[in-house]
Amino acid sequence: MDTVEHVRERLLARFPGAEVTVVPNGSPAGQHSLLISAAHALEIARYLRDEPGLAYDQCSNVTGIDWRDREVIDIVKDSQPGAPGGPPVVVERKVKRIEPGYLEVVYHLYSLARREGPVVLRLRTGNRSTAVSVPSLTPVWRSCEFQEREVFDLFGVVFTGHPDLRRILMWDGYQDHPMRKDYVEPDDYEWEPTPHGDVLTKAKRHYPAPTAPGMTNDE
Amino acid sequence: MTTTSVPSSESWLEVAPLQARDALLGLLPESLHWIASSVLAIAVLVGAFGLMFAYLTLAERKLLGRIQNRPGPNRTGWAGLLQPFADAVKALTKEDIVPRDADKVLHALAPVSLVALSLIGLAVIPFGRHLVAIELDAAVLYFFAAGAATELSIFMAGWASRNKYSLLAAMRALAQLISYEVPLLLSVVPVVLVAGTLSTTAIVAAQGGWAAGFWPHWHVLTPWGFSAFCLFMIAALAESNRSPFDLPEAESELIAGHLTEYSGFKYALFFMAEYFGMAALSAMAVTLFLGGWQAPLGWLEVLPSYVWFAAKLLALLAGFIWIRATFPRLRIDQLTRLAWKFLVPMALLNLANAAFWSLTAGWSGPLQAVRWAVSLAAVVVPFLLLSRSLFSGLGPRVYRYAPS
Amino acid sequence: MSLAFLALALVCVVTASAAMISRNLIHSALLLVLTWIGLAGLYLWAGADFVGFSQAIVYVGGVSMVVLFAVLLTRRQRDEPLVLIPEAGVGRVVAGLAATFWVAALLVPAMVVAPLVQRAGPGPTLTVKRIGELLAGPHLVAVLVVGVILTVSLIGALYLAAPVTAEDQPEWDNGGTGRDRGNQEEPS
Amino acid sequence: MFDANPAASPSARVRKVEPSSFGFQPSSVPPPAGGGGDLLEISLGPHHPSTHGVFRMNVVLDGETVVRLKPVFGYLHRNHEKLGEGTSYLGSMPYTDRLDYLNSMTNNWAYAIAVEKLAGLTVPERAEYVRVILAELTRLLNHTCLAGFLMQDCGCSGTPLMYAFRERERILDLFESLSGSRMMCNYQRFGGCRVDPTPAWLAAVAQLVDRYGPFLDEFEELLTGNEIIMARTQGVGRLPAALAVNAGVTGPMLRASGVGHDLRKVDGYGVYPRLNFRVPVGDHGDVYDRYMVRVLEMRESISLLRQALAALPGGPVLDPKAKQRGLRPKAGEAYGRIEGPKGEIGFYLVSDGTANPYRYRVRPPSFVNLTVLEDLCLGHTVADAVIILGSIDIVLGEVDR
Repeated sequence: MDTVEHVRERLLARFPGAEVTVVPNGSPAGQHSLLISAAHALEIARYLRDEPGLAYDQCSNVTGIDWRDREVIDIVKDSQPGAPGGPPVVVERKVKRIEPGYLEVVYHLYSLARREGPVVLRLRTGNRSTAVSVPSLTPVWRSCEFQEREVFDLFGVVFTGHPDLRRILMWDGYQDHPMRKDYVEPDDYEWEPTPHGDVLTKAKRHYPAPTAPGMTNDE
Repeated sequence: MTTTSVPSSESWLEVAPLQARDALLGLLPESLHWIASSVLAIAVLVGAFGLMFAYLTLAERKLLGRIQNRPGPNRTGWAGLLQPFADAVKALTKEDIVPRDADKVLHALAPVSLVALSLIGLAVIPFGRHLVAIELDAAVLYFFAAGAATELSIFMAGWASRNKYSLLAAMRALAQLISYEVPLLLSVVPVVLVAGTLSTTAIVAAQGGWAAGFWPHWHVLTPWGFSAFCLFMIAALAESNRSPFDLPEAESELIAGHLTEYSGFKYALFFMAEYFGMAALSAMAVTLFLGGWQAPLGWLEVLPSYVWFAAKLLALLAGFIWIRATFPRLRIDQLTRLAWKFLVPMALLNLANAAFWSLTAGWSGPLQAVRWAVSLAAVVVPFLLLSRSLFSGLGPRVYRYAPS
Repeated sequence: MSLAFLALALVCVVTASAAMISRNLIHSALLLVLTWIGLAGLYLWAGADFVGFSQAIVYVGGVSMVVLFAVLLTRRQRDEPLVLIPEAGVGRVVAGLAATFWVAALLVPAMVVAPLVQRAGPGPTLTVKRIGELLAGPHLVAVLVVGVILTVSLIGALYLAAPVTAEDQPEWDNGGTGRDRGNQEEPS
Repeated sequence: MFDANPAASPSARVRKVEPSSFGFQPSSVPPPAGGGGDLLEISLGPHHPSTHGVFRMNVVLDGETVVRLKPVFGYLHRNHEKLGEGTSYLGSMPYTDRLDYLNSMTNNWAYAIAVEKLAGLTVPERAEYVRVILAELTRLLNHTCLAGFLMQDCGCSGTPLMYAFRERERILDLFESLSGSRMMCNYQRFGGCRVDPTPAWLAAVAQLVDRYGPFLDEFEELLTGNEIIMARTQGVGRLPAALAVNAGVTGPMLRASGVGHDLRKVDGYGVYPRLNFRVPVGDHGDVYDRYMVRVLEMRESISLLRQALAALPGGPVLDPKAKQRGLRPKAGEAYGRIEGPKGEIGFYLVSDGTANPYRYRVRPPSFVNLTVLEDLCLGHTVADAVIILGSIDIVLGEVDR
């Protein structure tokens, strides 16, 4: 059984400049994972797949996680000059700090040849709004093709190097990413061009000019 | 129907239709007899086959149901006997939808012409000893000339619908017709060769009598005739677009193929035409190979000839239904390959076989056994060789288990 | 000239003209089929059952399919209107007149020499056997020549329609899965 | 009330993604070399007799040959995973029934395994055996249905399908008498099963197992040696082993390509290591192999059922210490997977210590197996594309989630 630390050592030996950190897992499952930097992700993935001693030839599961911005309260100890002549007084004060959230993509790798696994890889984006791209691992494992499209669709992670990055479950003209934690469900999803009271009232708010045939303003 | 006088030497059942006709015609002035007898013949044909169509749909659904462990339609009338009429009412009252961009004339013309073309072939089939609508010297040619344009109607339906599935179906229908018209006709030629005539009544008459008192002179009971019968039935399946050759309407691939854009009564007309075509080809097969209205044994002639014809016809139709319940569908390339690489060579060889049979008609005694042996070999050997090449590379496989 | 003949002739002429005028190729082809049916009717009217039914089988059942196939396979756009005569130049008119003249020069003498006469009784019925004997006897050479021509044209058609060879095979059909994505090596 | 305009929802306001290749442009299809022929673009589905649900294949045809095929899904998308984040751990159990609605028992089991890993629960031995029995019954059910549907796609007029559904009904009756529902069983619990099967129920299972072998013989006699079936399926839709592994294909489809990978052997979950069974593999990876591997798997399932019924121990079926309602696992994550009838069905759960999972992810086998659909279909005809799709064995409830 490969331990995560063992894999990490091999990766670091091969790619000295890469950042590979172990993310501990607190649950009884104890399946720790490896966080790798976007810069080396593709190389590392290729190495994991092709190195005979590792041979992680199957990427079983790809998924995203949305980690929101968190408000962290740090306790800062300041030393203020105390009473004149006396020792400085240490004052604790709480400092609010926003720890920026990020989107995380998780890959579960297995080795069919060696019957080993899983090795859990994690890739993180810079934040949740502007820096949302990570390298696509589809060139290494075809199984990522649809699953990365799904992560793109539902979380908004942009996979650079993906051959066909389109929405997959939501329709093409859709704008939002429904799996994000701050996703707000639209209230007009049941809009249809029929003159039912509530629906029509809602529809009028959204679509000022009734365009669909059969939609009358007889209420 | 020629107005000959009724022969008196036969059983009353045999001549009952003729007497009924004469009785009806007697109500009319002499000058109208010629047209009245034609109209009567058409009316009887359309009526009988219309009713048969109605109950054939029910029979097909019942039989399919039985084969598939379910009862089939059994709610309308006693044991579902009124089901065809319920279906007809439903089809008639449904909205007739024509796609906006369809070629309206062809779209409407296709089902009508298909029904008409499938029906007119029945005119030359001798349904009984005295029952044939028109007697033609070139009756066999007439039959196939009438049937030749049926796939043209299917093409019209497919093309006029302006639907991509329908268009694909139209292309398939054309390819299928070109492929299967040839073996269909080639498998008929041996019968014409041996019987020496194109008249259906003469062909049936040539199959009368028994060899050694029990072996009917039906064509199907000779080696070449059996082979030709099988080829004819395979080609007939393809001609009438029945499973396993129902590619134009392959429902798992093309939704309903050329029928996709049809609804209501036009759709029902297509169904009617399918059953008429099936019945017409089966009737022709009975006439050409199964001895027409001839009874299998002498003492069985107590039953009138048309009963025997109907029995044989229904048996063949049941065969059509059985095949539909059992076989999967071929692919279009396999369909054409079967036609060109198997049916056509078999039919050509069979023609030579029939010529041999015809030339050796005078052989008797031990030579008769030689004749049978040669003719049988001329069927079996090509069959084995051709079918092996048809299925080369295919076969059951042996599976292994992963080492654990 | 009986009523039947007139009707059949009218069908032939009208459908043939319509086939020429129609701008829809499929309609033209189907009208042409009607013309052939009319011709078969004319043969039947003349008492030539065998030729009439053969005409129907061969032309309506066979040739029409080939024509339709050719139309469907060669036309690039379903709705593209056919431009029949862009402009009537002098050269076209001259060519048309010349063609008319030659056809007339061939047909008129034939019609003069063999005028259409109404037969008193039904025509002689030819049995299949007799036709076979005639074809295999006096007209054997003609049958053979026609056979050779048909065979040659068949071979030519096969050559034209032959599947593409290995080197210009489509890119997606290169034996494996042609897409350049991920690890697609064959199992070793 | 929220601000109603969807464009104004927070995450959308922050960033809009305009990917380059929205939609499918026919003009982007490379014209096949060798000239000739118009290309015909057909949308097979979402309403089509053989797409097994609301699934669409955007197909470009040259004649009848497929030159491009793009699967389009999402018609049944209901954001199952988001629902899972909004309910408690136990509350998601009935939702898993609706994923692959043919195989609710194995979906339940995979989810239960994931939660048991996350919360560190143990399962009584009797429950493990019951789970094996139910999983193998589900496998029989799924493979029988698949074979019937596949033959329907080949053009059989319903006969194999009716035979298959007759047997399916018997298994569904068993499920109903055990769990109260035929398809939406909701039977597994964290740390065991919901109710203890009665001896009468076990006897009924034994009876069904005894008659399943003869049914398979009958079924195979009708289909396996049929020349038309062999001509239609042999050599069609070949999937090379390397591509199958790389594309994450699992289940019978992977084994038909010659890779003997079965999670029952590899992971050895439940009591499978104690039972004796073999893993059939195919050598060609075509549609026929996919069909035959499933038939052979059914025969192994029969033997597994016999062994499990014989070895079924007494005892409880549910660990009394395992908390069902109000389960709050420690913060962390777990990935649990089992060999479902369609392939590896996995659940990936992230807990933040609350009663709801922070992230609830389903790894659906049909969805991942569809990755190779275009590769399999290119160069074949429409008729082949239909049976290739049939041989992949998808259920849209699972693909779209």
